[in-house]
Amino acid sequence: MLRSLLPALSLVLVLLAIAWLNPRAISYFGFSLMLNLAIPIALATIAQMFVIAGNELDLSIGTFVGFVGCVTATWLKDAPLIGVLILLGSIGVYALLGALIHLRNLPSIVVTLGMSFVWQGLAILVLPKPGGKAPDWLLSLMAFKPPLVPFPIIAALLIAAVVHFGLMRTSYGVILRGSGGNAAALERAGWSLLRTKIVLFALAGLFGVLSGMALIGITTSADANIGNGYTLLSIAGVILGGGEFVGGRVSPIGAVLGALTLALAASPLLTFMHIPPDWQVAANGAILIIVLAARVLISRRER
Amino acid sequence: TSGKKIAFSNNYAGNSWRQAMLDSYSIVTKKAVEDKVVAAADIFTTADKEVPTQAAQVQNLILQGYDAIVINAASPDALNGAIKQACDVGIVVVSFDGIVTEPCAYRVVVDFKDMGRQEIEQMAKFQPKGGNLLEIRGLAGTSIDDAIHAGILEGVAARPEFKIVGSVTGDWDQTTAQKAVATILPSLPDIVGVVDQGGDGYGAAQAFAAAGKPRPTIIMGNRQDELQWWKEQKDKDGYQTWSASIAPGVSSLAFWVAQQVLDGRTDIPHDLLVPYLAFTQDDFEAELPKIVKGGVASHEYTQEDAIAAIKANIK
Amino acid sequence: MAEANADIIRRDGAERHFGAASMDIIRLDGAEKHFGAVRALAGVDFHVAAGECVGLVGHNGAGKSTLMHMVAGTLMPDSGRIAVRGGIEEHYSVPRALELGIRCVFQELSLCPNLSVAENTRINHASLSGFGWRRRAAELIAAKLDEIFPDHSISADDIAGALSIGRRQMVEVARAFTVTQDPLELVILDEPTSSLDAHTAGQLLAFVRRFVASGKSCILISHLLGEVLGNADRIVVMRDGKIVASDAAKAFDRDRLVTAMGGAEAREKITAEIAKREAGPLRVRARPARQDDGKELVAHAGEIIGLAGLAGHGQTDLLLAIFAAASRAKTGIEVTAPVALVAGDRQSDGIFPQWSIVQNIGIRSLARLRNGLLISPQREAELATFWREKIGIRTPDMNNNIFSLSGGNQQKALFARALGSDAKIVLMDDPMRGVDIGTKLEVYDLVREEARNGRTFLWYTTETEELDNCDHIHVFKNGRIVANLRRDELTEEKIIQSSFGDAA
Amino acid sequence: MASLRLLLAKPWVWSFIGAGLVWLATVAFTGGYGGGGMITAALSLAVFTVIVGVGQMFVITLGPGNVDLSLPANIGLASAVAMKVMDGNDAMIVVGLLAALACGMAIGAANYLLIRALRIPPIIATLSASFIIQSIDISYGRGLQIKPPPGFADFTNWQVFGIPVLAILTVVFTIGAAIALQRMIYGRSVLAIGQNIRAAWLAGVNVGRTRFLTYTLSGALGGLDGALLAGYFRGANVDIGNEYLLASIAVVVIGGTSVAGGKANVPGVWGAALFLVLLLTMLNTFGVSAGVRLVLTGLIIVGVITAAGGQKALR
Ligand SMILES: Nc1ncnc2c1ncn2[C@@H]1O[C@H](COP(=O)(O)OP(=O)(O)OP(=O)(O)O)[C@@H](O)[C@H]1O
Ligand SMILES: Nc1ncnc2c1ncn2[C@@H]1O[C@H](COP(=O)(O)OP(=O)(O)OP(=O)(O)O)[C@@H](O)[C@H]1O
Ligand SMILES: [Mg+2]
Ligand SMILES: [Mg+2]
Repeated sequence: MLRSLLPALSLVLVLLAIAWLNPRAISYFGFSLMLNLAIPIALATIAQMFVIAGNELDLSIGTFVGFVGCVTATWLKDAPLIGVLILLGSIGVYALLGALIHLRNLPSIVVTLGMSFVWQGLAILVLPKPGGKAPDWLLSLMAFKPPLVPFPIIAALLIAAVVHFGLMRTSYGVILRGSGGNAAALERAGWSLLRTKIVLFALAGLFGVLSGMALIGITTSADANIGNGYTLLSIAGVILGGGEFVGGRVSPIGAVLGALTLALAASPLLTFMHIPPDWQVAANGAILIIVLAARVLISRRER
Repeated sequence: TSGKKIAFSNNYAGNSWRQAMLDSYSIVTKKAVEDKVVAAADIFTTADKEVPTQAAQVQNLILQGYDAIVINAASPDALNGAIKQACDVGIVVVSFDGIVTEPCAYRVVVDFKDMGRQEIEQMAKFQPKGGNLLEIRGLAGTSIDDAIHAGILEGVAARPEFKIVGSVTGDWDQTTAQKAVATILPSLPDIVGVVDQGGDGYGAAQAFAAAGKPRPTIIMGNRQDELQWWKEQKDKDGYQTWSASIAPGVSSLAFWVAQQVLDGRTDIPHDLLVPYLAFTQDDFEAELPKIVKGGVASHEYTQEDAIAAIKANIK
Repeated sequence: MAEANADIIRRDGAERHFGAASMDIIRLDGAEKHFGAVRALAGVDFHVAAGECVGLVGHNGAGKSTLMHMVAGTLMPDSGRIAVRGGIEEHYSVPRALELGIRCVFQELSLCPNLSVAENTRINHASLSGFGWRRRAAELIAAKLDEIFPDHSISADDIAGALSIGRRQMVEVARAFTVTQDPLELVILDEPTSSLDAHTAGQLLAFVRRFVASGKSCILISHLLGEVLGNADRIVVMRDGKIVASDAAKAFDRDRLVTAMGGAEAREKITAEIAKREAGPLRVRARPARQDDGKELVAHAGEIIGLAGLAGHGQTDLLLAIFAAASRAKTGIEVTAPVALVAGDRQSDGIFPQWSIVQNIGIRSLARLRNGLLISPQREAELATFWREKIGIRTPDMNNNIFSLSGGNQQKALFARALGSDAKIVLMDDPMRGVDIGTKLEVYDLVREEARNGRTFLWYTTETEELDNCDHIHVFKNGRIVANLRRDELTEEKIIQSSFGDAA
Repeated sequence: MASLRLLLAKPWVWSFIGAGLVWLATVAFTGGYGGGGMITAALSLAVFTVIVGVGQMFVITLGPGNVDLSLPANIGLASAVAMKVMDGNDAMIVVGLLAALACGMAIGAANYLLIRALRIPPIIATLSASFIIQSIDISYGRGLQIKPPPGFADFTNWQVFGIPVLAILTVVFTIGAAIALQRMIYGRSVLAIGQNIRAAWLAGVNVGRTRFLTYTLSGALGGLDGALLAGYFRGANVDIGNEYLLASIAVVVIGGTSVAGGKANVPGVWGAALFLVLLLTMLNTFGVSAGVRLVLTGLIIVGVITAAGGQKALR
């Protein structure tokens, strides 16, 4: 029981540290600033989570987000129809990859490793040098200032709730997770594993697209290398959120919390601590270790 | 400006150029703080050259209430969102090296395109007959790579005796560059010269030596090992070349620009052009002993230098 | 009362069977199946009539599970015909089988460990969807569990992976009997009681009788011949991929079954053959973590100690604790010699799925199989061949993957791993799951022989008759030892009494 | 014919086939020019990937979730340690190599400590560790390029009849690794743990020691690789190992090792490493732009793995 609360606990820990270091940050303005870049991370983490739910791993999500970003800042603004078609097509490519991986029984890690080059190459072809501009509607969406609760928090809640409902509560969500738990059992019950894999990958593609668009909505313009770091971040987020690499054990709420924790620990906390430049990178690692080690004390007691 | 706080947002610290840049910056700012010119000048470095990480960093600097942010940006455009947020709350933003295009920010720019053009001009001096060139590009998809490359193309267009027969991506990383050159060399015809983006010259020279190919004229990039190798070759057989790169000390100029703006100056143009640092056959040996072993040639700006540099830019 | 009732049904079923072939739920003609060089099925004719419980027995690797895979649509025969209710099925498949009301509880359990019991139920019912499916699924499975295993203590929200193997088996069986849209005509139970204790197994078999009495059909596979003899209407005996006997259950007795299966002569219960031995040096002294009185388990060299009681009452935990204590000191447990373990839950505790049978057997003895620094493949193969002969592992090639073995033969490989090692203490975690009767008797002999040679066995079992092999029997309840019986004091009643006794 | 089919069923054959095809395509493009030089270059460069690849392979074989992300940082730090200890002095080569090995082993052991004592998932533990190592490297090496002793530099470049000696030594080492994997208790333990850690424990495998040794081994190989890289690329630097983050994982998985653990493949690491270098050679030779080059690289990797296909589970 306590175990499922661990991701939330890590987040609270980081928030407490931030509040102590810089009380100013705990405000409407502070949260808006600290957390808005966590939204695309959370979306990418959710994308990765769908893939992990089916016992696969996506090493291409980072460059895919970058590719989507480049399309968003160019085609989607200049020729919205073509832009939408490209993005839908890229979700289709994800679905096809799922099918390919299932039909040829390929290791997803190699296929997505290859695809990570493809997406990055396409991103460079779409946007040979940094630039472009996000569509206005996207800019105003990401700059939205709702009353009382900052937009990033609302967005995070929304993402977590929607995905939790879809994957954890609906009847087909059970089938999707079951495909990671015991694929043979699912097949024996008459379900198509090809279909579950396609759906999981298509969902990953969809959330990858959302992540890229959200990112460009915040940064306002694109760069072919903009998403590269998201591959590792998203995997770390899923694991931090209590997910496991095999066995279909994932948690959408945990994944979103994990992504927020990573985003907060990597930047605001670090910036507020005033560490000598040489050791700032190390501090980044140390924070991660401390956050995770704190969890150990709890999970150990529970045993 | 003695009450003002200036932050420096940097996205990478792992090579000698960045280390020299940080050194120059901290030497100059430490003195400025001691002299009570500014109240604080803190340095923030992220690890990974990633845009989102640096964007988040800028946003957090806003939250900390700095008056100005000096930035070496991971992307010229993709940080604009965060930069705009900073400007909107009245923070002065000065970018250099990796500049930002957001109009509200100041840019201390080096004319990289001219640097590319000059590489071909200089090459023509050493290889008057012209011939085949190998180009080593920088990190794909960045503006600096794009500008230098464009300059080189212009130069070649102006001098048809040169022909680029091979182009590899070196990512501004000596290891990657050497590896890329090593893989392409076996299949290339004879090369008279190598044009690059600075810092890749030594790796290229090693790759030629390893493949047993004749040594071409390699444009250098102001690193100590490059100049050292140049000197060894020169001592051996009078080898000639040219060397250019942006000086890491530009970071200190950016700091002074921020300080001047905070001081209330309104006549400073948002785009300041500063020269890149180049060495020729005649003057590089004088510079060599001044560079720390394994480091890179630099030049720090004092407040007076900076004011002069600003003045030169006011038309 | 129940006995008389069953009689009528049985005759009824036989009549239908001999009367109208069209009443066959399913009929296979000339089914053949090859796995590489292995001929798992060599032209089998098999049918099940409505309202009939068919008992299927045969030695390990006889082809029972393979035949059931054909019936359930999960494997296609290489040749042969399948007919359902008289109609030939050209494209038989799992969805088709489900549509026709044919369900299967497979030998290797097929729950998704990451899902809850209710969610696992959902997987078998395409119609459990839409608003409120969760509640409906939970109610469905809870009702069926209540019906089959009245005192089950399983919640629909429990995560399957966290349940003990016995409970998982209960869930899986109950799930197979749940009904929504699709009809339910025939349920295949492939060794459904292998991980159940006698009490729970009895509940299940009673339910099967009620189920068949209501006109439905069932195929019951078990290596406990008593279960088959007592519950099936008709018994089919398989041997080496062929059906060698098929007759009304009444026509069989234990001896005839064993003979038909090709096993050893049926044996009398082991009697006082276990002579008084003087206790050797102390090997294990262990107190369960939850034990609050002074009771403890003590084992000397040459002793066979039985762990009894209902499944999941702390027997496995104590064995694991003893195993752990062998490599790292632990309070309350004293172990004085090397330990090996024979896993009962072979999927999660025993098998290395990527490896050959040889490698699976050798892993516990690597240090002894070395020539210098390197493991000698020759000695490894010798070890495996020795045990293949000794306990009869059925395979054309010991270098085949472990999964090419039938379930019971996989279990034999795990025995070989432990008995072939240098361990002086062998812990056995209900190790006979899925082992055929012939082999069992051989293994019993083997265990006693090894004990005579000074090995110590701690033997947890859910089959009461196996306890006859033990010198001392400890009965467990709620993680504690509640009774300590000598073999001559042992009776089924005493065990049941202690298992259900009110000692909290 | 039958033996050919048997050979094709081996997962590692495909990486060699891929490497061969890519080489043929390149040679066809240049009209046969430079084919031998390409192989020499490919062998010299593949060596570095193979060394870390073998370490990574053992780690990945430990089962899902096990991966060493600290290799790049480890390589960077070890390269600096080796070069500083050698200090340009040929007499100190062996000491420097030992220092690099020790440094790598310490990092590997620290990784395992984080994983075991603090129960941090390996992927996050090694990632966090790599941040810390990077900082240590920056403050220790100051981002400077420290040069190797000439003897060591020559050794890393030494060729006999166009075959790099380092490659020959590495082949010997990988044969050793293959034997350790299949025929030693350590290797068997790794394979057992990778298939089912609980079953391995219950079968008497010393789980803790095996995992400790594996992470330490991976660290040690990273350290050794750092020293060799610094020799070959004529200088230590922080970034020298960067590309091995992806490359070390790529050669393992392309080479046919199962990411689900328990199944490893040493020859495949060589095949995949040669394949990746020759792919780079081919695309550099074709002279395509960076974008197209990346797209082609990806498509070829996907194509080769699709042609190879996976294998079905037995039950
Ligand atoms: N997937 C497979 N690959 C290779 N051989 C197989 C496979 N499945 C079954 N076999 C072989 O087919 C034969 C019949 O196996 P099956 O599982 O049907 O036996 P069984 O009668 O169910 O035995 P048990 O009582 O041990 O469960 C065995 O010799 C087995 O080794
Ligand atoms: N009590 C236990 N129950 C189940 N699994 C266990 C238990 N103890 C250990 N394991 C398994 O073994 C793994 C490693 O445990 P541990 O390091 O204690 O093994 P070890 O081989 O005894 O190590 P050491 O070298 O420290 O003696 C655990 O992750 C776990 O999977
Ligand atoms: Mg069977
Ligand atoms: Mg039983």
